[in-house]
Amino acid sequence: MAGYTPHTKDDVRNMLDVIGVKSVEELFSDIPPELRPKSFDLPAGITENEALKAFNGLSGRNRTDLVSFVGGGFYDHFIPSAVDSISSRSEFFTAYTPYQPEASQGTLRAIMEYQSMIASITGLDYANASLYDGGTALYEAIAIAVHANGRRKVLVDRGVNPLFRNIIRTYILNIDVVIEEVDLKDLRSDREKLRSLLDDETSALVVQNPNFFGMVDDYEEVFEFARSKNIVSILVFYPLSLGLLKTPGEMKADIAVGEGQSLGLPLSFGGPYLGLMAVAKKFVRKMPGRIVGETVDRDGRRAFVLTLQAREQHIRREKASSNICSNQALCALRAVVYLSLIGKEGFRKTALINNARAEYCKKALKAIRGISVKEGPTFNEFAVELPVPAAAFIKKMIGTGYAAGLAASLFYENMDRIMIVSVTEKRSEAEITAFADAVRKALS
Amino acid sequence: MAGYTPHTKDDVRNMLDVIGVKSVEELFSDIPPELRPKSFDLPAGITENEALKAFNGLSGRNRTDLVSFVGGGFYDHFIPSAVDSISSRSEFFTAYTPYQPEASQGTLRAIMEYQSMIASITGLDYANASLYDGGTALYEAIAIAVHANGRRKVLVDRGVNPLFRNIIRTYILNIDVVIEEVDLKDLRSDREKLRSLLDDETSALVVQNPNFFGMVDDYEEVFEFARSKNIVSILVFYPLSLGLLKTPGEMKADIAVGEGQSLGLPLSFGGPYLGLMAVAKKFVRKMPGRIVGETVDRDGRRAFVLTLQAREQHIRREKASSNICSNQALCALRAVVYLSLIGKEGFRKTALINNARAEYCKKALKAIRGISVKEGPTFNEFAVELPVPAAAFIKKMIGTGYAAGLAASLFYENMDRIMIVSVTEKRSEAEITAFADAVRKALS
Amino acid sequence: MKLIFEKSVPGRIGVDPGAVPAGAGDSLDLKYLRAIDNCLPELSELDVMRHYIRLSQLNFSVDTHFYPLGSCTMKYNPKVNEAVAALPGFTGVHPFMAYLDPATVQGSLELVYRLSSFLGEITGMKGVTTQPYAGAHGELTGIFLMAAYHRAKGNKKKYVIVPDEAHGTNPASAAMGGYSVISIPVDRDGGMNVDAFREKMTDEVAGVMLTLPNTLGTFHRRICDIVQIAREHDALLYNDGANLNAILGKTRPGDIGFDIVHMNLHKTFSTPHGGGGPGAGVVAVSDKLVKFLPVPNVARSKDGSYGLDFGDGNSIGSMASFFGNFAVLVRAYTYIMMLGKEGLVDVSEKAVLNANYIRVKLKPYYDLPYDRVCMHECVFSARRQVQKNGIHAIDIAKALIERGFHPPTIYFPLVVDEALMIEPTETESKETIDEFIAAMIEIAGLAETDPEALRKAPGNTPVSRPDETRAARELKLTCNL
Amino acid sequence: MKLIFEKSVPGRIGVDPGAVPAGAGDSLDLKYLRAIDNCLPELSELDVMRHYIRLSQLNFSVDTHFYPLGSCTMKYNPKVNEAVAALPGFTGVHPFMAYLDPATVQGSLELVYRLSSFLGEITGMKGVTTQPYAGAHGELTGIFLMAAYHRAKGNKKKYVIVPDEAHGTNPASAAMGGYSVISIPVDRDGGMNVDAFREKMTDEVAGVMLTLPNTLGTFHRRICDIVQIAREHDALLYNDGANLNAILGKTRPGDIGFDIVHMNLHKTFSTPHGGGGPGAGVVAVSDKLVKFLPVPNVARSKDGSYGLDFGDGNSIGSMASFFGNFAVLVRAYTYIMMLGKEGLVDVSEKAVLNANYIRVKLKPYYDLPYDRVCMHECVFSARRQVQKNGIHAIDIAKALIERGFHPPTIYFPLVVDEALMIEPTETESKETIDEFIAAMIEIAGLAETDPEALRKAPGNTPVSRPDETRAARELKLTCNL
Ligand SMILES: Cc1ncc(COP(=O)(O)O)c(C=O)c1O
Ligand SMILES: Cc1ncc(COP(=O)(O)O)c(C=O)c1O
Repeated sequence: MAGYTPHTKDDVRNMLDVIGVKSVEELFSDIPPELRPKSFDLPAGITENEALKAFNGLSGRNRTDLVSFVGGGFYDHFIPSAVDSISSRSEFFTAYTPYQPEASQGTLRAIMEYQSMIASITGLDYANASLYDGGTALYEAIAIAVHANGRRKVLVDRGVNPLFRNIIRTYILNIDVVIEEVDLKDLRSDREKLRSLLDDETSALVVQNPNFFGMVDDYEEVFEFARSKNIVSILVFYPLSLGLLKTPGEMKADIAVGEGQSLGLPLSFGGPYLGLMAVAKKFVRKMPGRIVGETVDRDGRRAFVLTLQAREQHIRREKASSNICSNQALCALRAVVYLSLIGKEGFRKTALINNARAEYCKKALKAIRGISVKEGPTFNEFAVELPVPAAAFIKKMIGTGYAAGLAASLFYENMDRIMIVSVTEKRSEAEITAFADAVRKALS
Repeated sequence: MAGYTPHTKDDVRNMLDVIGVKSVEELFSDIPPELRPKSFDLPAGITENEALKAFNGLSGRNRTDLVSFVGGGFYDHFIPSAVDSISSRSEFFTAYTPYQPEASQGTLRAIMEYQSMIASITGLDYANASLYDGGTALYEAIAIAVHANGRRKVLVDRGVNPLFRNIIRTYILNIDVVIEEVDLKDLRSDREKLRSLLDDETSALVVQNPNFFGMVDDYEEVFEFARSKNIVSILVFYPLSLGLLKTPGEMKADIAVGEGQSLGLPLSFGGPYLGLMAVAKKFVRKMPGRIVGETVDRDGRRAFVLTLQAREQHIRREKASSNICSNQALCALRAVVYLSLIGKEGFRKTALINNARAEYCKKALKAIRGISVKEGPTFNEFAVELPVPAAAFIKKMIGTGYAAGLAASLFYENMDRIMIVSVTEKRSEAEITAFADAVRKALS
Repeated sequence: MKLIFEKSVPGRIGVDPGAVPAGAGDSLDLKYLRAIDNCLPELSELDVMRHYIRLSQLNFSVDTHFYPLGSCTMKYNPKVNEAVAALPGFTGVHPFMAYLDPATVQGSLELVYRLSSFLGEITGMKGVTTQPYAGAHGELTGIFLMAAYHRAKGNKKKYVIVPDEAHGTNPASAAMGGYSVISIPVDRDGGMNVDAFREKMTDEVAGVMLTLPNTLGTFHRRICDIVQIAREHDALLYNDGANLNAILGKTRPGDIGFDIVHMNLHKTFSTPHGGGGPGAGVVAVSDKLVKFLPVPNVARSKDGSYGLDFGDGNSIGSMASFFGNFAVLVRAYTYIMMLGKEGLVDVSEKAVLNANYIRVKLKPYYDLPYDRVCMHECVFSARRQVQKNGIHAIDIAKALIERGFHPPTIYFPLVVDEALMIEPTETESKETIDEFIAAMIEIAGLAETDPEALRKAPGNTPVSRPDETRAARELKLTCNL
Repeated sequence: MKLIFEKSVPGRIGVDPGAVPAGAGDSLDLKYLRAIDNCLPELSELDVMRHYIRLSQLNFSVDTHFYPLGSCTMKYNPKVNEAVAALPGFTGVHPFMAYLDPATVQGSLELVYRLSSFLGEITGMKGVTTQPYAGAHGELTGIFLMAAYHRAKGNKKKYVIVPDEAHGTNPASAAMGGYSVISIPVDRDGGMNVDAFREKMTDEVAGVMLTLPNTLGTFHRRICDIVQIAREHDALLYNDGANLNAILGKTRPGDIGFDIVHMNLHKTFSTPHGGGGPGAGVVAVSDKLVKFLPVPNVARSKDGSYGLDFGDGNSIGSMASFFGNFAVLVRAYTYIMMLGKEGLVDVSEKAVLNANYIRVKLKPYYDLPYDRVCMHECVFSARRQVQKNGIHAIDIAKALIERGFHPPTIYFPLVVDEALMIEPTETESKETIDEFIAAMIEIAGLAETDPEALRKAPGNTPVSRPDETRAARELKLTCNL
């Protein structure tokens, strides 16, 4: 058995003497016998040696050899090695939330830089220190809107990630908020319908760019129209795409939220990821979560602190703007390091390479008999229509070493033959060509 | 292309202006045209993304799935994860030799602790800060002896690792030192013969414990006899075995050298490893390599510095006791962290577990028809005689997922059917049982 | 020290993503493209490394400092956890593969499944969800489960009862879930006042949120009465299990009668807190709530393989995109596997031993508002120092920083004036604790003899007592770009 | 701060290796067992972590500080090197597998083979051995090769010529290889004096060891004459390639006429120095020496597979147990692959640019004994400060430490009085270099105005100016156990 308690027998005896009890068990005498565990059936401990062996085996039961074209809001992007080097520094990863600024300037400065970078890539005024993930961030954005204009209806485009829509649906079940989902037209936002539904009861409009099918759009006009009706515009964004695409700020979104996984976080079977939130100035005091601000210390030195804490649960309790406490700070650190490493130019280039690879793949798949690529501008992900049901086809392709894409039917009705293909900078042209060949073979 | 030069075009222009030259090329004008490279045919650079992919592929062409019983002086021991955490601290691994004590107390203190631990496990008085590996350390020990008593003959037991014997043979080729190797008897030291060869011309006696066939011995008497003839006794040791076995100090060896790989270093296809050296007091000023000593600073604070530098090449040049400059400091750091983590009791227990596993394996193999286990006390490695040539048998076993052992014929004549089997604490009893089954099958 | 933007030099490149293929971006109409360039910094890889390593050096952390931050259980995070979590088989897998072909991710699915079983057994519960990303998120999940239960039964419920020593996330979660919060004061023993509780309890109460042991470090001796009273009104019992570290193998929320419990894996199960997160707030529930758990969950089929279970339609829905903070789950699972049954019990015993040792040693020097055996933490008050010397909890905290100790949690729980909430955890040695005690005693002495020295603390840190009011007023939240 | 032994508590356990099987050790007679117990320390894993992390914080390093240590090429060590070197396929493989079944280690063998080819091309040589563990070890290998060559030809050779600016390892290696050393002074340009050289050259000279560019940072303009003269006496030309970083793609030792060159991969090829090592001192040789190279070497067979080559019997033998410091080779190979041809040329250009920039900027403030264009490093002298203000190179070094810079190499090369040998490397930005220059100028100013301040430096480090004489006299080399 491994143990991390350093107590020798002497230590225990000595400490019990000081406390004035005879046994450790005495310290638990507040727990009456009838409340003692009915069972506590756990295996015996193992050594680190045994553990490493066991986990090597267990992790080996996941397949990491597949060449992947699966995205759906979570992408297989390249992560510079330096990101791991920094985020694995003990001083970062074994610290707590920076409540004591004198003992936490490292974390506080990194978050300040993170907030600045998120603001810069989104083109919005402010960002917070992170939320749990893209989906929960979307709910928090809706909560801001509802709180701001007091209305109860939220219009959500069905191009928004269905997983995020699942989450917000769960969240509003017990509160007086209604979500109305708006169908897509040719896999893109149905502008007419959106406009027609934006009424005086609508609190917020939620769209995603690129949407779940990879379709790129410009929502500036729609957002302007929404603003004219005092509706809050919420844009769900894909951070890496903003090296190329029009920003939430440029579209004049009020709030932008997104899944930050693409900024230096491994896919890691679903987490930890990173909820991004940036807002226009007027919403800054309504933002949930930690926020770091600059100030000076008593000697006039520049200093950073957690600020606007009066919004938070530990001060406001049931009146807090959100219940969030722990967030995804280390993921935010990874993001800020990632963004610093690739930098201004690298951010732009990465987006361009993604786009180029996806277009290359589009072309290769287009050339295959029976496949049609869905029309529309895309960034690094696109939908194809297969001659066969997508779910079964994807399973078949796994046998050839490829995770070919996502079956739209997992989340959409009447889309049995639609497969969503994501192509990141990690896929080389050679891999894409080989993939297309494999697809061709699998279909013939 | 990846690059780590931070120079922008502006930087270059600006710096050239300051220097007062027109181009960078001008700075190379000392190199005449006729000395310019005839060729410089290297591939174009690649990105980190491409590199990681390529090296994943390349490293994948090594088999890591074999259950291994190969030792021969280099062992598959368990390494606590904390060893990596510490040795990968930038402040340790990107520092240079601690020439400036004010900027290097971390490294200096760690080496001081390392020297103490090596002295403690060997039972000798002093240790240096590391040498390259076990084999070169052995040569350095011989050089101390030759220097000390001015004699030229070195007696080397053939139980000493043949790789180490190769190295010392290479080293003495151009100097006036003769190595005489002494044959084994039943795979153990031939005491009679050793004694008979220890004459007044002999500078040093070199034996190894456990020897290359895993045989354990006690050389105290032989060393005493050597001392009576002013012969320097050198013991090659296996550090991990000293949790259990009689130490060089207890045997009254003058110098102990060994391969430190077993102390927290991965096998890593041959290096970096760690040359250990510990000596009796009288040889301390003759020890090669870096040595850290304690002193006080000008405010009376305890401080650590490189000491006895007057022995070293940067001061003594051609008269130095050795040419060594860079050593294996980071490996020594890993060793000291390893030893700190397993600690006094863990060191003993690890040795005991090794021994128990090897005995378990011995028994299992003994039970196989056609295999005979060579008689004699052993620690965690032992020799078996197979009914078939060992080299071919080992290759055959690889097909079944096992690296079954080392073929003695690689280094010894007339030992075609001898296989040396090493069993560390990493091998579970279940694995050993399965291994024995596989051996039985392979032989039947 | 400069911010990273202040080190940026136009044209400098860190990690180059490589050549951009000709024609990249051409397929997109200009109107879809960003017009204003991003303002990310431009630095070499070396300068980025140096920058963030230097930042790291400005932090206190468990690996470098004693960190007795009450309620946060800042125990040692074993390095083997990190080694396991970094295995490419765990980090490299897309979660959608569990939907597309579970056969390709059996390792991850098995881990989630087995961890869930362990946590169910540890808490004495029947069903588990790993979705919640943190403690507060677990609370919200619990509140949603509560609501689903009452909805299914047609109960009309409006309130959630929360004692006033509770963590702020408790009332905040209840409110976020649509309930009004009723606060109950603590009694003299530091537990929720049972009489006040009984008085407020009606059929409109959906549930009671209790921290056990609570934030005063005490195990409520009348917990059975509370359970009984709540049951009479079909109010569910929610256990904030952030303090589970005190009672592993000593009692189980399920056996006590709780219906819902959330665990902070980043506390009890040794996953690093990362300077603010990510955590994991796994929720376990009693029989009657299992069908409401979030989906998808991981199920084991008869042939021993693992797959997804989307429930029978009663589920509240999804709290997370996938299975929660998976890499955090990996660490917690590693920890439980290594410690095993006995190791976990040992954790609680030593955590409680350490806390009581501090309690007894410091009692002569600081006020102890609830003077009785404590569990994993002890809560002192600086009110003696305030009254006599004008020294506040914050001054004590800053003086500790000056001495190389992370301070305890201060000013929480709110029910204790000038609170100093000390949670040493079980991984600290007596020697470290003795050093901390000596520092606390020295500080108590200085409060008498040289209070000014404490008010000036810390004098050896990169900044000292930043002006928080100014930060909130000026609201400078981004660097100058 | 305590040493680890001073934190030890009997009975405490860090990483427990597990249960000892009954009967363990029983098979061994008592006389084979140790009687006196080891004195290893006893600490928890947390306390070991804290101890060594705190130690690490006492170090300067490239990742935290500018480190212009002359001759040591303390460039940035890219983190991708570490990621690649840590791949289990590389770390987990037993080197004897190359003997037992090369098919199981094709990845490692290919890497050694390809790296050797690259380094052969970079140096313009025909054969390569990766066995040497460090620069000095490479030198010794070279000396042994030299001896083998002369032995095979029946040459009777006794001497090796080494200019007096050479690194101490050069004469030490020659001596260790059985040769007597003839020293040659440098000329006014900082190169070996050709006339003196010609004078000492006889048929008994086995070889000449030249550093190129040399330790004064200069490229010998009469190198061709030297080669010519040596050739006339069948003396081999050895190139100490520790300074290869200055000339990548600008010239090649092989093209110049060298027969042997060693490279310090831990300098030119960005492998971290680890606080003293491990390095790698790969040796490359011209045609006529290939057959003498150490064995085994890695060979590629016609079918493209890799295996071991034990030579034709002419080999000098073995310098290492296996293939040298393999994990260091992995890093160097990664670096070369990533930079490629152009990237390597860029390395040298920027290294030389940075050094000349410092040279020109500091020239007004410090004596520059060899006042000409330099290569990768520039060597100043503090003699002006010594004469005028009694301030020595060591005082300047300590003042730099106080200001957060690792000092240059001091008192080497020996031919420069009070040497300050500054090698910025190519990975440092102009901003960092400007800060260093500003500090050097400030120090030169203080030497005039307040020399005492420099003599007191450093004032902000854990220790200041330890008593080295006392260390050597008292010889306390182990902790009190
Ligand atoms: C008692 C208690 N409950 C709940 C929480 C909230 O947990 P988290 O920060 O993981 O959301 C905390 C953490 O500070 C806590 O101490
Ligand atoms: C010029 C020169 N030659 C040789 C060496 C010796 O190299 P190593 O330390 O790797 O043995 C050095 C290293 O300091 C050096 O600078």
